Amino acid sequence: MENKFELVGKRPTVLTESKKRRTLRGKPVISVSFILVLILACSFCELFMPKDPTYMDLYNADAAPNGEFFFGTDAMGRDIFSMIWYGGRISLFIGFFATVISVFIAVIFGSISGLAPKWVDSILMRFTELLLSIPSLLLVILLQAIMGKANVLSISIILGLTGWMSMAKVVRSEVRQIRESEYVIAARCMGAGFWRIVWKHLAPNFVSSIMFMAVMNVRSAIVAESTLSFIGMGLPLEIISWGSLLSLAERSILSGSWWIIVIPGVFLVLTLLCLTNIGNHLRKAVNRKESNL
Amino acid sequence: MSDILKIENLSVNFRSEDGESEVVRGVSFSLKSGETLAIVGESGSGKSVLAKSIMKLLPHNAYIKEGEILLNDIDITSYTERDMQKLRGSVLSMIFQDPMTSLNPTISIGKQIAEAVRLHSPKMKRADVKSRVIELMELVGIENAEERYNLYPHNFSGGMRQRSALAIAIAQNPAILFADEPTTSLDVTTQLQILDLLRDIQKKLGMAVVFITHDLGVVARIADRVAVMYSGKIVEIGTAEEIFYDPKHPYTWGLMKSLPSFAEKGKELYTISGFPPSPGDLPKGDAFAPRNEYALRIDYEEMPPMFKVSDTHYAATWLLDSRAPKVLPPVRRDMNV
Amino acid sequence: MIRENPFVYYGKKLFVFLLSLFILSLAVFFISRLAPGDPLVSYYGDRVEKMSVEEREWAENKLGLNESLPVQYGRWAKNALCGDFGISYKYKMEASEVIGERIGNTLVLGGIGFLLTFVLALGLGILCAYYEDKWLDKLLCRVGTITSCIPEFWLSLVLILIFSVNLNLLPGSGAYSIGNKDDFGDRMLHLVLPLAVVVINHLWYYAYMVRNKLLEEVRAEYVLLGKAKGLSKRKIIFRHCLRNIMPSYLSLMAISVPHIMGGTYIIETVFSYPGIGKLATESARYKDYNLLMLICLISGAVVILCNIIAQIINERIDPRMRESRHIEEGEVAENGK
Amino acid sequence: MSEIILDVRNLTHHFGIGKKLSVKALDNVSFAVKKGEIFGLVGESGSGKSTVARCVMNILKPTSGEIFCEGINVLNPKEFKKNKKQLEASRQLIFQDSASSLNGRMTVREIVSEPMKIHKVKPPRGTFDAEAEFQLFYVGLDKSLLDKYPTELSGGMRQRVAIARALTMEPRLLVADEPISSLDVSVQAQIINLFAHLRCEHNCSILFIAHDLSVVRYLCDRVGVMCKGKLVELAPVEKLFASPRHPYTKALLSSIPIPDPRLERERVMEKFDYDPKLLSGKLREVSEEHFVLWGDEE
Repeated sequence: MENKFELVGKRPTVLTESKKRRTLRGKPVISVSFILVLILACSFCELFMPKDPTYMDLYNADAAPNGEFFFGTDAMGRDIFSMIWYGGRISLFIGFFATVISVFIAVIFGSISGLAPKWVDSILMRFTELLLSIPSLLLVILLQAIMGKANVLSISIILGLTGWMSMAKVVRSEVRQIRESEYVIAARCMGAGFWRIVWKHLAPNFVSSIMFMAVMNVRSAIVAESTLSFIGMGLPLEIISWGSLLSLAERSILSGSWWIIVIPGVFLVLTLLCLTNIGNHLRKAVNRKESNL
Repeated sequence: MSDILKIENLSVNFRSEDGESEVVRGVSFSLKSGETLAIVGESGSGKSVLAKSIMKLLPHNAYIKEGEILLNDIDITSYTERDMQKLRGSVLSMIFQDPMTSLNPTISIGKQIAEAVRLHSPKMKRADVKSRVIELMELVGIENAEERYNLYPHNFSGGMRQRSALAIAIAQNPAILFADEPTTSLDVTTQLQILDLLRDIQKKLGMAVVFITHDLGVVARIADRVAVMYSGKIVEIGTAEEIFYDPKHPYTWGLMKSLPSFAEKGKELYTISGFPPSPGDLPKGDAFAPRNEYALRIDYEEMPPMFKVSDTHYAATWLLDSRAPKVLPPVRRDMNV
Repeated sequence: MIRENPFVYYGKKLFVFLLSLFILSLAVFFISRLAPGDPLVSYYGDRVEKMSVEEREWAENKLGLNESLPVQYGRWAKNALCGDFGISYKYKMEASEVIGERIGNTLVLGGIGFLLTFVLALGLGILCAYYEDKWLDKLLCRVGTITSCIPEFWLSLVLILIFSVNLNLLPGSGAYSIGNKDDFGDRMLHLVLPLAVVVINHLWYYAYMVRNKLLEEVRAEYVLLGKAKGLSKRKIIFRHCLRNIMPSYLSLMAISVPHIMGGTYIIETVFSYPGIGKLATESARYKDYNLLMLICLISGAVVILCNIIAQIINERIDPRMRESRHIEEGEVAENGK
Repeated sequence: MSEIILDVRNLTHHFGIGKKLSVKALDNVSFAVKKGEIFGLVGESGSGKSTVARCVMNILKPTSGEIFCEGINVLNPKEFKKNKKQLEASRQLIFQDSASSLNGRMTVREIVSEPMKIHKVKPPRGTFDAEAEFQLFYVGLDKSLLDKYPTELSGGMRQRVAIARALTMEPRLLVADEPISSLDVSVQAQIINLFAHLRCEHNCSILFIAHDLSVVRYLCDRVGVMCKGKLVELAPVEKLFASPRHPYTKALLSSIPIPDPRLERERVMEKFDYDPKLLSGKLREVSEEHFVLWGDEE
């Protein structure tokens, strides 16, 4: 038997691999799958739509949900089930396209503001704050009124043009923060050029906060489109989107056709909810520290 | 002197997504009234958690797994938050590392001290409270206390803030003060002033101090007794003289030897190789063994118990077992100064 | 730095306010006029299409639309300074009168909604922060997230459908029943649903903000010191944390006035509530220039005013922001020891 | 006298706060670092020692003064531009907080090989990977760390990665801004040894900025003591510790805690009153290579 009390000295520590397993726990699985299914269904709606969503079947106007019209028909006899998928396409498209425009403007504007000397920065920031303090819907309505009759593209552009401000502020503060961080100073000392710093250091570090803002932007663009169309300042009735679909709802209140209000609305709210969930998940966990209370 | 605080086999665990981690493991010690116990250890050794677990200031993901906390022979381990509120401030008190963040930035210093004064004697008159606050401020060495009553923490320098925090902590004449690295973020000259102030106040009020630090120089100045912690365990405890002049644990040896103040210029500094283990993934046996030059085979298999060296001096190393080979302590005390 | 003379300080703010209004009026004036569309339509309706060239000229001349834009602006500005904002083409009466009739309604709806939202949000936020990660907090967060995802127009529709059409409990449109213009109770009844929408729509956004700010605050170290001196959880939240977030909450309140205002415009449309929200969309659509200008100016004035108030709150109320002369003094005194 | 690698002359820097006020962060600081020596710069927080480092590295532009790095005036824009590439390779900076000086989204491999990629240097050991591996080995880290991210490492490991990154360019001057003050005692010792090693084997000069005097005493050859933006005393380390002249240095030295209870408890701290008089005047040589800031009237 070996001596238990033999002097054996130290042993090199072997770094154990961290045991973190990638799990889906805590990730917004349901939300992501809902959005994916919705996108797929909307893109390929022709494959399963029972009716032509634009066809006005006046004999069956205002029909309650039944075997033929799963979600009923609206006041003009259009099949709501088909319209939801068909219109979802436009709503989602506007949401995403407006966001692309916003992100584009926000990243450029924010980066310029973040990298520019102090006085330029403060002028640019005052400007965004000014825009930000105008109720965005009012701004959209104004622009829309000025641009005249709306179509999908014009509405996306308007929403894109009015939705970039808060994102630009985030980009700007991220850029400032990263720019003054020690690892960027270190890279500059090493002689890294401007583009290398942007590409290797700035971009990877602010992508996560942009993602959160972008998802939230999709959400608010969808809301804005539906609200605009609803009050009659957005898409006209013949271009089917969730908003224009709902714009008939006011009339249906009187006739008691609840399905025209509730069914498209539920889809809208579910979509927004899923987007919010995804967004919240993307947001950096700020409160990781434990409470002192 | 009697023990006013006795800790028996205290263990504190933290829950996290990756599982449990044992941050304090079976710690026992006692504290006599009026004495200063220094707890020394590296970051992550659990020294700060130990103090917070006695104060019951642990975050929600931490819990006392086992053990007893006896305050004046009364078991307070299972005390509720409400019971603890009565003890905190009046019997147990604490100051923290960063005086910048440990004071509320939007309330004036005077009011923050007054709040502590009024807390346990709510019927005190306004004027009395104020005079008591000013008395306290003068006690901790804030000059022109009356003028400074209405200043905010950001008007103060680091040393002054720590003095204010100390005034809050001693407002109720607590029996025990926990000082969690109170001088670490201060400059050396200020550090010394605060240490001396702490010692003066301790003498005046007769309170016991548990001083948590990683700086052996500070320990030498302030401590009556020293406990050395490693990976959540007290590996050696004894009077300051015993720890500094006759350390028994290889980790204490390592700490002493790696101090540049003891090193000879030009010679390589002694180092403890490797890094401390993470509390969620402790090795079997003695947690220090993999970094220990003097590790015995048994160290890798069994955790060493506390061996008694003298009535006051205990160390947790198998080297003190009668079967172990005799090792000469590598710390030579004649090297310094 | 020494604090500015209050007269200079507020004078500067007033100047900024007036300057912003001027720029705003310029911008709205030129943008609206450069946009395509025929303002005569709103005055003469469909008759415009049948007008001859001479008739058109005469009409434009009468409304002052034939002159160059700077001249038109100059005239408008001169009249506006005397309190004459021109006539509304659509309603064929003084624009200020058209607005005067309706602004009261908007103020009642927006004002009560605003106050309710912020009071409730504060309460809800505190509740959530107090019970962080307990079931109540989790429940409120879930419900809150859902409510914040419901577009206000759809919420209005659903509420009308339920309470007005199906249950027939509350009126679903207008500000009062016909013939009951001066009946206070009737007006209140008409307010219930629109108010509910205003509050439900904005509540969670602000409550969540309060919750997060409080949670951040609760993680500050001074909370530990507060606990260590014996404060209860409630006292720490109300006396310390809440106090620290109040300045930012107040300034947030000020900045959000326009957003709540923007929301009421939609709600007014759905509930056919006679406020200026409906007017705004109409006037923009029909190029009712004078009315549009006035609405934009009023909204803009509110926006700018709120921003300035927010700035003042930030600069003056929070002691951390207030410039202090004492830093140097404190530093010197400390170092002089 | 041996060759001088870094020569700082009359460096003055003012930080503006507000429109009218400005604070003298550095006031007429001059010193020189010789080839192959470790020059310590000590002082309390706010003494301006980090500002010196940042000026030397061209991160901050000082209000006035000159800095010569291997004979190149780095504050002269023309000269700096001409020698930029060379300077960037031969001067390297090590920060206090390695957590923030390493990009959290790069692996150790990328971090260590970044300087070589920037300067398009052909790695001396063949590939970038081999070079990174070698540098890690040199600073005492295992190559298994190559694919880890900085957040997965402990403070001591990160600081070594930062040093390894600096070493890839084989610098002749290393500016270390409080490189060990955020580390634990046992890890501190490892890094101190590493610095001593660098000097011996690479003949690297080090500007070592610290507030811990016992470390400076062990590691450095010459020391400059800074107080409120002024260099108050400059001497070889033994001389400074044996016979400090300036009252501030005396106070500072007397406040180092000694890890020995019997000595430490008896020790009384020297008082130093901030007297503007004591912080004015010129550096004068009191004995060989020992300079003290001395008021004019004395």
